Parts: sequence; structure tokens; C-alpha cells
Amino acid sequence: MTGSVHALIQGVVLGILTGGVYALMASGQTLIFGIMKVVNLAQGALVILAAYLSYTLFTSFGLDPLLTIPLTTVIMFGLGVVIQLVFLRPLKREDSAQLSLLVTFAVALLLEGFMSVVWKTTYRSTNTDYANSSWTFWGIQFTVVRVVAFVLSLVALGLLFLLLNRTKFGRAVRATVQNPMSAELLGVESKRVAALGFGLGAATAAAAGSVYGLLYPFNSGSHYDLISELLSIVVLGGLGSVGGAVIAALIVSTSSAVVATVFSPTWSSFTFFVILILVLLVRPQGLFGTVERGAL
Amino acid sequence: MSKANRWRRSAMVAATSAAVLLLASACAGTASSTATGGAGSSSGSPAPSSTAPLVIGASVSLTGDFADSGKAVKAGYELWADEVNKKGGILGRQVQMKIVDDTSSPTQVVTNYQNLITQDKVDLVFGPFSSLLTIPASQVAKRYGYAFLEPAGGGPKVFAQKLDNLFFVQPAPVVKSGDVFADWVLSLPAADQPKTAAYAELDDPFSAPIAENIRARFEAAGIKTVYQQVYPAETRDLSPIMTKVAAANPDVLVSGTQSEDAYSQVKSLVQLKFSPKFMYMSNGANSPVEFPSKVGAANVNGIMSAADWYPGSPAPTSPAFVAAYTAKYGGSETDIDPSSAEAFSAGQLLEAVAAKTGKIDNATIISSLHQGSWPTLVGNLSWDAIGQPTGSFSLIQWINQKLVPVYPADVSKATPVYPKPNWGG
Amino acid sequence: MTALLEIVGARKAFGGVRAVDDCSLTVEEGSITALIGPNGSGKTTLFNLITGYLKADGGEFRFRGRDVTGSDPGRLYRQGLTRTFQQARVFPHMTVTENLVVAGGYSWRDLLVPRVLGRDRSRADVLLEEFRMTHVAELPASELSYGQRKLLEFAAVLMSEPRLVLLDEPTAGVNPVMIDTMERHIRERHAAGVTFLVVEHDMQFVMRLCDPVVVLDNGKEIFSGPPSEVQQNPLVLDAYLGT
Amino acid sequence: MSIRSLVRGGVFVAALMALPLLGFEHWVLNLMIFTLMYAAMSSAWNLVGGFAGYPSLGHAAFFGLGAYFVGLWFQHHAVVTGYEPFLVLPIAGLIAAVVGFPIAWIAMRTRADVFAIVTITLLFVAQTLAFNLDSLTGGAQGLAMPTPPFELARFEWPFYYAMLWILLASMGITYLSMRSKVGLSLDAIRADEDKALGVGVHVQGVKVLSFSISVALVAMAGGVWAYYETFTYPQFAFDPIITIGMVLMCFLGGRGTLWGPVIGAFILVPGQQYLAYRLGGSQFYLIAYAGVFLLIMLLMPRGILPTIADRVRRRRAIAASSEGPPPADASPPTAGPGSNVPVPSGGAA
Repeated sequence: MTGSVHALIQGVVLGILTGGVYALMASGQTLIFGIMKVVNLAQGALVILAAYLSYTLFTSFGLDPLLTIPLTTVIMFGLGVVIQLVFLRPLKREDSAQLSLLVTFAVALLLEGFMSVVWKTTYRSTNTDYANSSWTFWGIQFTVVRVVAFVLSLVALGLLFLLLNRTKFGRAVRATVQNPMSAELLGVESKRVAALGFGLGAATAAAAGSVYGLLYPFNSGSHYDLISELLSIVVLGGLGSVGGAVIAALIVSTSSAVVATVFSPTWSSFTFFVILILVLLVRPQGLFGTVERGAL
Repeated sequence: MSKANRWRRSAMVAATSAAVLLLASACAGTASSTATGGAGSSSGSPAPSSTAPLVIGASVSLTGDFADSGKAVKAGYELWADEVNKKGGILGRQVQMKIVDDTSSPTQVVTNYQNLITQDKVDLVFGPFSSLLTIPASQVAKRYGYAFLEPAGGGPKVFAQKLDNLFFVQPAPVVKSGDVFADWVLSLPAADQPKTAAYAELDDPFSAPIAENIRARFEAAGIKTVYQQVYPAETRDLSPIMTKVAAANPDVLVSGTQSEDAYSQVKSLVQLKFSPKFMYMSNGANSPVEFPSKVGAANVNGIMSAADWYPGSPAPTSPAFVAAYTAKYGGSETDIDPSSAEAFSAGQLLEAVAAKTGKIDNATIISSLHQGSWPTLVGNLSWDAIGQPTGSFSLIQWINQKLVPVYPADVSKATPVYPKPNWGG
Repeated sequence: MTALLEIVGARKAFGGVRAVDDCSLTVEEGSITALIGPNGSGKTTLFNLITGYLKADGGEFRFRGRDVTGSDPGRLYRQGLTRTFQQARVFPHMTVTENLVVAGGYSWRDLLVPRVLGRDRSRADVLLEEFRMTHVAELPASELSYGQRKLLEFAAVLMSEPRLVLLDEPTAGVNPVMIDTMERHIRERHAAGVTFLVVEHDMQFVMRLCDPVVVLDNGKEIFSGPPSEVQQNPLVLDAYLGT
Repeated sequence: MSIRSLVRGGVFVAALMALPLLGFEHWVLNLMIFTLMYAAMSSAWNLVGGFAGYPSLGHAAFFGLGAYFVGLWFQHHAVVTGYEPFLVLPIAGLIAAVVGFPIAWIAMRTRADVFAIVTITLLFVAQTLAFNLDSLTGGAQGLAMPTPPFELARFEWPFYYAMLWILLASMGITYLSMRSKVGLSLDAIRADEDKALGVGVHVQGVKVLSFSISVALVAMAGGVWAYYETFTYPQFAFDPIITIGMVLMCFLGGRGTLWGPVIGAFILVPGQQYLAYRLGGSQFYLIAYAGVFLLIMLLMPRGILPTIADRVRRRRAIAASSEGPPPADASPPTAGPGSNVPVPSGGAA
């Protein structure tokens, strides 16, 4: 039936467009893991914080959320560095994986508390004048916000790629991701890389947050929704793999959108969990992760 | 705080709105009557003297999922306490509200009512926010023989407990709040009635059942269901569902919504350029400020919803309530959350019981409220044996970007507009 | 002598780098075989393949005549193949005795018996005596010096009465006195019938102790023979000096 | 040590056993029910998260499983005496163990951090299932429990004792495993799993076993909780905050210890409930909570018990060394050569 084919295509389009935003959020998450072996449970809260920042800049100063991204990026980068220095660096190496889980969770709570004091708990959304416009091609709806969000995410991911592959800092980061010990031997200051890397991860939340605010209503508690999805994406993609995170984000958002459109929205989130479990059964390290065993 | 519950915190914000009855002067005159012992508590709280303050405990969500609405309920309770104290209190006793936070957690809500009743030995209790917390809380109240006036727990499972001490302070159970829309549609001339219907329902105790109730009525009347979909609370993106609604091209769209999902539905429909002839949203669309700001003021016209209290409510004492509210909290009439009005009504019922019986203890409240109807401004609130109110809501519609009651005739201030104007029209 | 461990055509690549490339190797029963080679020649990777910590991309592993390709470390351990690690991996929060007992091997049925049974303790005591560590028996391993930890790790793998012990740089980071101690223990155990495969950078140590010597370069065996011939072999010189 | 711990345990058990008899008000018993519940669950979590070093964030999935099992069982069976729900708890535990077994088998093949994520995913899967299998669970309408028919004066007693028994079971299992080769294996796994694997420890088996026992205990607590609450709902029963509670209490008191989780629960549950009751309205509640949380993590990363134990030991050592020569077996090892070599920290560098 053409109706269901149409719905399928619409679902795929939606999924891919949304996938860009998730890819952006997850790339920061996976980068932080890769560099520091820290599962950052505060990434969702950072995204929401960035969404609030761009919301405030928009409602108070009338600045378009897309244009303020450079500003919010700088703020979020700074915040990320501070979080790393204050809360994560003091952790002892032994147990740091477990402790950092809890510490970043506490940071998420702290941010949530802060946001609920500053912005209250009512849902906000950044309603620009183009919020409700859409383009129609071949009967498929391309909403302006989503297309913009997708393009923006691509641009941000592209910049991230350039940063990682074309700069000295990027090389240091990649060396640390691959092998922290030899990176240190090669003169990489792992402590500095960790701080800057956490900042970089947080900075990706800036662009993601601006876009998130355009797409969805959010409040200080919204980070719980985000974090489980983000975690699943980075696990699916393979912890520490930016490319894996991008692909996993697309798989996740497309599969849930398709299931939602073609079958029922009730099972869309579930589908994706099933994919995750299946992948882990076959490849415990995720799609693009590498096997690591202790200090072998 | 969980993934599955984006909207639950704003659940019932507008879940049903209650017209507030300021039983104002009626009660003021009786303040001098002699009150006898307060709580019907079996925990042996000492009988307060007739001048001791009347302490009323309530647990509401000030943090967590239900915080927004919880705060609105708190505002309503405290406003009522202020107002009644200005009039000399109840039976000469000043009212003291003891409001504690349940962090939107069922564990904490049980602890709070246990503490209120057995530690702080409050005289009376009011309910929390949301059916989900009302159920465990009402069991605690029942155990100690407390009357349970609750303005915000009208889901089916609340009444399934069959508690005789519980009173839902709204005109009708949540499930039946959409009946007024079905009544109106089915009262139209046959030629004008919709032939096909689509239903998009948020999966929670306060939304989907409303739409399902309307669907049962419509199907019985021969209106064909062309699409029906329940979506989980964490559905952030309603465009897939609205795409299918548009494809089914129904005459009427019935949405069982809370708030954010309602806005998202409308936005998607606007983007899809599909406008049904009739559109009813159980909640979200009855929010006077949020709704137009979220979906664009030009897109609201023609959308219908149900309400018990709303700005410009025809209730005779609504102006007094509004004046008191804005004096205490600032803002304007349109900023008042109906939950505050419903909470306020719970207090008004106490005043009415005291005025009528000259007593204010739990046993008296329970037995009194089960009899007769309580002259409130939304008509008369009355309950069956298990606390279900037997009245009905008002149908309201956005006309010229204003929320206006349109049905039934006794509250109507304008003729319902149909078919719904196109988006932006 | 018979072959205790045989490796045929082992391969392992990381990304595009072939760490072990079509490597074949035999360890004769009763030998102390040295495995040497320049940095990055694949010695440690080969160790990890043999002991089951890494899965080979290809090749065959035989231990005591049986195919053990793909076995996990625990299973190999129970068959008598065990190893030490370069960094002296002991369990720091457990006592020295417990470190020995946990390595002593116990079956499912023994899980609910006390941590250290009388018979566990007497077995451990014998080894501690041999290694002259009786005075630290009840200390947590974290309080031992690095050299003592290396000894402890070595002693622990002996708890299971292994047939083949793989030693990963037993002298690395250890002072000269401790090197002699280590050498003495290896000799004693060798005399008692244990076969050794040793990765070592200390050439004097290798020359004194080992026969034969196997040289690895770029993941391949390039030489195998008595220590006296190693220094003359042109291939080995090339590998070390680089041409 | 054994006598002292026996006395300590005996006093603890006797005091808790006697508490309801002392005529406390209902609210005290109510608070104790939740305290015992969290103590039991935190203690159970400790088996996996503390001893094996696998921080499960999905234990609430089994809490919910227990809650829903009890609820669903009594959709079809009548409650007459009121004690029936307690009698089916072992079945709830068994089901949780059986369900947990394959899950642990898969999830524990991954590293500890991935394990944490997989288990939290499991929690959301369970929650989604509870919402979506509405013909079975009642879905978003929630599930009503039978109303407990106990007389008011002793209403809380059955729940109190049920939670107490689960706590004692949990602590008993912890104690036994600490004293047995299970504990030895778990210690080795936590310290250095690869090394443990290489010395023949039944790594996978012991991990999976401790996970199954742990989730069985949590499921039983969930069953009691649901009956006490008289109502359950997917969002409440499968709530991440429940897992976080277990984890936090365990970390606060000291993970990998017998008393740590119990101490953590006895501090945090009354503290939290009291704070929420007394000052919950404050907007800064969450900030303060997170602040305390962070301070504990940074200042006492190992938890209260181990930190205090360390301090006491150090003080004793100082006292001993100032009074005379230390006992022979406590002296730092100086006999071995090579002690000048720097000691790398931890098992895996």
C-alpha cells in the first residue's frame, strides 16, 4: 500500500534528520569516554543547560539560537574544563571508572538543581518565527527546523573532525584515545588533554542544546530522557569511537522513527534497546569499539 | 524523573479545571459557632480547644516530575487559608496549612501522610497532586479515618479503591471530562456531524481514557474511527503520528493530551498543513497563556477543550478569587493555573461543611459530603459512595484567540464555531 | 625431548598492524626457552595469544599434544599453562597467603568453604618457606616491595603445579640481588620438572639461564637455537641493529 | 574479631527485632520500613557492585519485577489473612534470579563501565515493558495491590519484619560469602579480573551467581514495597532513583564491606525523608543534595567505614610505634631486597 510506503519514507527522513542532533550530542559523550575512560552522566544536563542558554539569549535579547552557538560553545567549553578540574581530576586512579560514574551523576543533579532554580521547572521551547514552517518535496515533509538542525549538526561534526584530525591538540587527543600510556611517552600531557577533552565534549553540547531547544520542549529534568539514549548510542557505536557514535545515532533515530511511523510509537524506544542487546551479544565492545583488556 | 514521563509532571495541570467557589460570606457569619474536637484520628491526638488553630496537612510535589502542578496546588491551598483566616477562620479557629514536599515520589508521599497524621497530628488533610500519588496517600488517610479531599487525583484507579473517605474536588472524574464534547457533537444536526474520527492518545491515566470514552460514544453514534493511536509519555516527536492522522483525513481529531504533547501535535499539524473540521484536546489547549505562545496565537482558533475553572469563569465568586490570587501572587487572571482553583475549592468545601453542621471533624466531613450537593459555583459538587463527582465540565473553545465557554447552554457565552478555521485563520 | 607447546602459523593484527605474523614456535618439555626480540617485535602479543587473553586471527595452538586454540586463560591454567605479567600483577588488598590460595585452583564445590582452609594454608606455607616470605604471610600484598610482588606472583602461579610457566620479563624493574633470587627460584623449579618460556630483555640473564633462545622480529620467528649461536646470527644482528 | 562481630551482629539483630515492641509511633515504623528496605537492597547491591566491582545501575528493574510479580499474583489470588503476599516473596526472588542469570551472563562479558550502561538500559527496557504490556501489567493505568487488612495498631509490623528478614538474609549472605571462597574469588575479580581469570578463578560463574542472588533479594524487597504502597506504576517501580539510592548508600557507608551499606542506608534514608518532609520546599534541595553527594565522593571516595577504619589503624600504629617496637608481623617488610623500586599503584597500570 502506498500509504505505508509513504509513511516509511517519512519515517526514514525524520529519523535521519533527528539522528544528526543525536550524533552531535553522542560524539561529545564518546570523546570524553575515549580520552578519560569516564562515562559522563552529565552530558544530558550539559545539553539542556546549553538549550537554556540559547533560550535565554533568544527570549531576552532576541538573538537567533543558531547565531549564538559560538558564544554558548565557548561558555560550555569553559564549564566542561572546570568540571573536569574540580570534580574529576581529584579522583584516584583506582576505582576512578566507578567513582566517575557517580561523580558525573552528581554533577548532573547539581546542574539540574541549578537550572530548576534559575529557570523554574516549566517546559520551555525556543519558538523562532520559522518554528512551524516546512518544505514539501514529493509529498514528504521537511520541517525547516529539522533540516537546519541536521545541517548544523553536520557542520559541527565536520568542525570536530577537522579539530581532531588537523590540529596538534587533535592528534594528542587521538593518541590518548588509542593508548594513553604511549601517548604520555610521546610527550602528550594527559592531564591537560583530559581537561581540554572534557571541555571539548561539553562544547559539543552547546550546538546540540541550541538545536534541541528548537526541536523539543525541555525543562531541567529533561536530561534524564537524554542520558539513557545517549549512553545507549555510545555503547552501540563502541565507547570512544566518534564515527561509531554518529552511525549508531542514525541507526537509533531512524529505527525508532520508522517503528513509530510504520508500527506504533509504543514500541519505538523498545526496538532500539533490542538492537543494543543484540549487538552486545555478538560484539560486546559495540559496533566500532576495540577490545581492551586491562593493561595487556 | 524517569524517561517515560516527560509530561507527567504537568499532568493534570489543566487536567480538568475547577471553577472555584468562594463560599465567601456564607461561611464568614458562622465563625463564632462552637467547634468540637478536631481530628477523628484514632491515634489519640488530644482534642484541641475551640480556639486552637485548625491544622491541615497536605503533601504536594515541590520537586520532581509533578513540581509545577504541585506548586500550583500549594498556591491554592495557601491562598484559601489566607482568605478564610481573614474572615476569622473556621468556627473561630485559624487555619494553619502544613504543606510538605513529596518529591513526586510514592514512597515519600506515604511517609509524609504518616508523619502528618501520626507525628504532627494534624486535624485534617488535603490530597497531593496526581492520581498516582493520591492512591497510596488516600490509603494512609483511610487507615486513620481522615477525610480525603483531593483536588488532583481523578484517574480511574483512584475510584477503583472504593474508599468512602475520598472526595475528588472537580466536577467529574477525569475519564468523563470529555463527555461534554461528545454531548455537543452529537447534539448537532446529523448533516453537520463528523463522519470520520481520529484519536491520538497519550498513554497515562489522565489522557487516553478521556479520548477512549469519547470514542465509545462516537462509535455508538456511527462516527467511523479511521485512525487510533496511543503513544507513550516519552514520545517527544509527534510528527509521525500526525502524519498518519493527516493521511487518514478525519473530520474530527480527538486528542487525549497533557500539555507539551498537545503543543507538539498542533505544531506538527500546522507543518503538515492539515486542519480537521473539529478538534478536541483534553488538555493543553485549555491553557490560556501557554497554548497560544507555544503553537502560535494564529493557530488556536476553533480548537476545543474542557474546563472547570477558566479566566472569565461565569462562577459568581470567581472575580473575588482572582482578585485575591493576583493580590497575593501577582500576575493576571490568565496566569492562574486551574489546579490552584481546584485546590482552593477543597478548602471551600470545609468551610461549607463547618457552616452547615457547626462541626469540623473528619467523621462529620465524610458523612456530610456524601449527602446532598454542595452549592459550589461550578454548579453543585456531589459525590457517589466512592468519591466520584457526578457533575460535568464545560466545553470551551478558542474563538478570536480567546478561550470562551460554548456549551452547555447554561455556561455558554458564545456559539461554537465549526468547522474549525484553517491554521492561521 | 617432546614438544610441550606448539604454535603453528599464529597471526594477530591490530587495525592494520600485524603484531604477530605467521609465527610458529615450539617449546620443548623441560626446557627454559627464551623469547627475545626488539621492542614491538610481538613478544607480549604472542604471550597473550598463547595464554588465551587475546584471540588469534589464525593459527593453531597445541599444548601437551591437545589443540587448545581459542581456550580461555582459566581453562589453560587448569591444564597446567600459566603466566606472570610484566608489571607483577598481584591482588593488592588480599594477604600474601590469600594471593597464593586464590591461585591454588578450587572447584565449584569448594566455593562455600572458608577462604583459607587448613590444607590451603599448609600448601601456601611450603611455598612461602621456599620463597622466604613466611614473615609477610599475613600482610596485604599492597605492602610488599615491587621485587617481593614479583616473587609473590611467581610463587602464586606455582600453587597449581603448572607444567609450563610463561614469565614476562621477570627481572624488569628489579634490583640485582632480587634478580639472583629470581634466577635461583627458576632453576629450582626447572629442576623439579617445570618448563619455562621467558620473555626477557636482560641478555646476561638469558644467556645464563636459557636454552634454546627464540628470536622474534616483526611478529615472526627469525631464529631458534642455543644461546651461543644467537650473537653470531646475522639475521638477529640485523633485527636488533636495524638495517 | 569473631567474638566482637558476633556481639555486634547480635545486638543489631536484637535491637531491630525488638523495635516494634517498644511502642513507637506509626511514623517511626514507617520510616524504619523504608530504611530497612534500602539497607537490604544496598547490601544486596554491594554483592555485585561492591564485591565484584560491577556497578549495576539496573537493579531497580528487579525491584519493579518483584513489585509487579506480587501485584499480578494477587490479581488472581485472594488475600485473606493479609500475609499471603509475604509468602510468595521467595517465588518473586526465584524468578528474578532466573531472569537475572542470562542477563548477567551477557552483560558481564563487558567491562564494568559498559556493564553499568547496559544495566541501566535494561531498567528502561523493563519500564517500557511494564508500560506497554498493558493487558498484563495494567500499563499506564498502574496496578492496584490488595489492601492489607491488618489492624491499625500493628499495621506496619508485617512490613517491618519482612524488610528486616530480607536485610538479615542479605547481610547473612554477604557475611558468608566474605568468609568463603566466593568472597576470595570476588576480591580477586574486583582487584584484577584478567589476572583472576589467569589463575583459574571461575570468574564468569562467580559474577553471575552473585548477580542472581543480589537481584533476587532486591525483587523480594520490591514485592514488600508494592504491597505496603498498595499501588504500583511503571515509573515508580522501575525508577532509576531507586538504583541510585542503593548505590549511593553503599558508596557512602563503604562498598565491599558488611556494614557499609547498612550504615549508608541508616544515614541517608531518614536524612532524605526528613529533609524532604521538613525543608523539601526549598528550591535548593537538589543543589544541596548533589553538593553533599559530591563532597562524600571527593573526600571519602571509599566510604565512611573504610575511611574510619584506616584512621583508627593509623592512630593505633602511631600509638604503637611511640610506645615500643611494633609487633613482628605488623612491621613493614624490609627484609626483601628491591624495596627501593617504586611500587606501581593498582593492579593494572
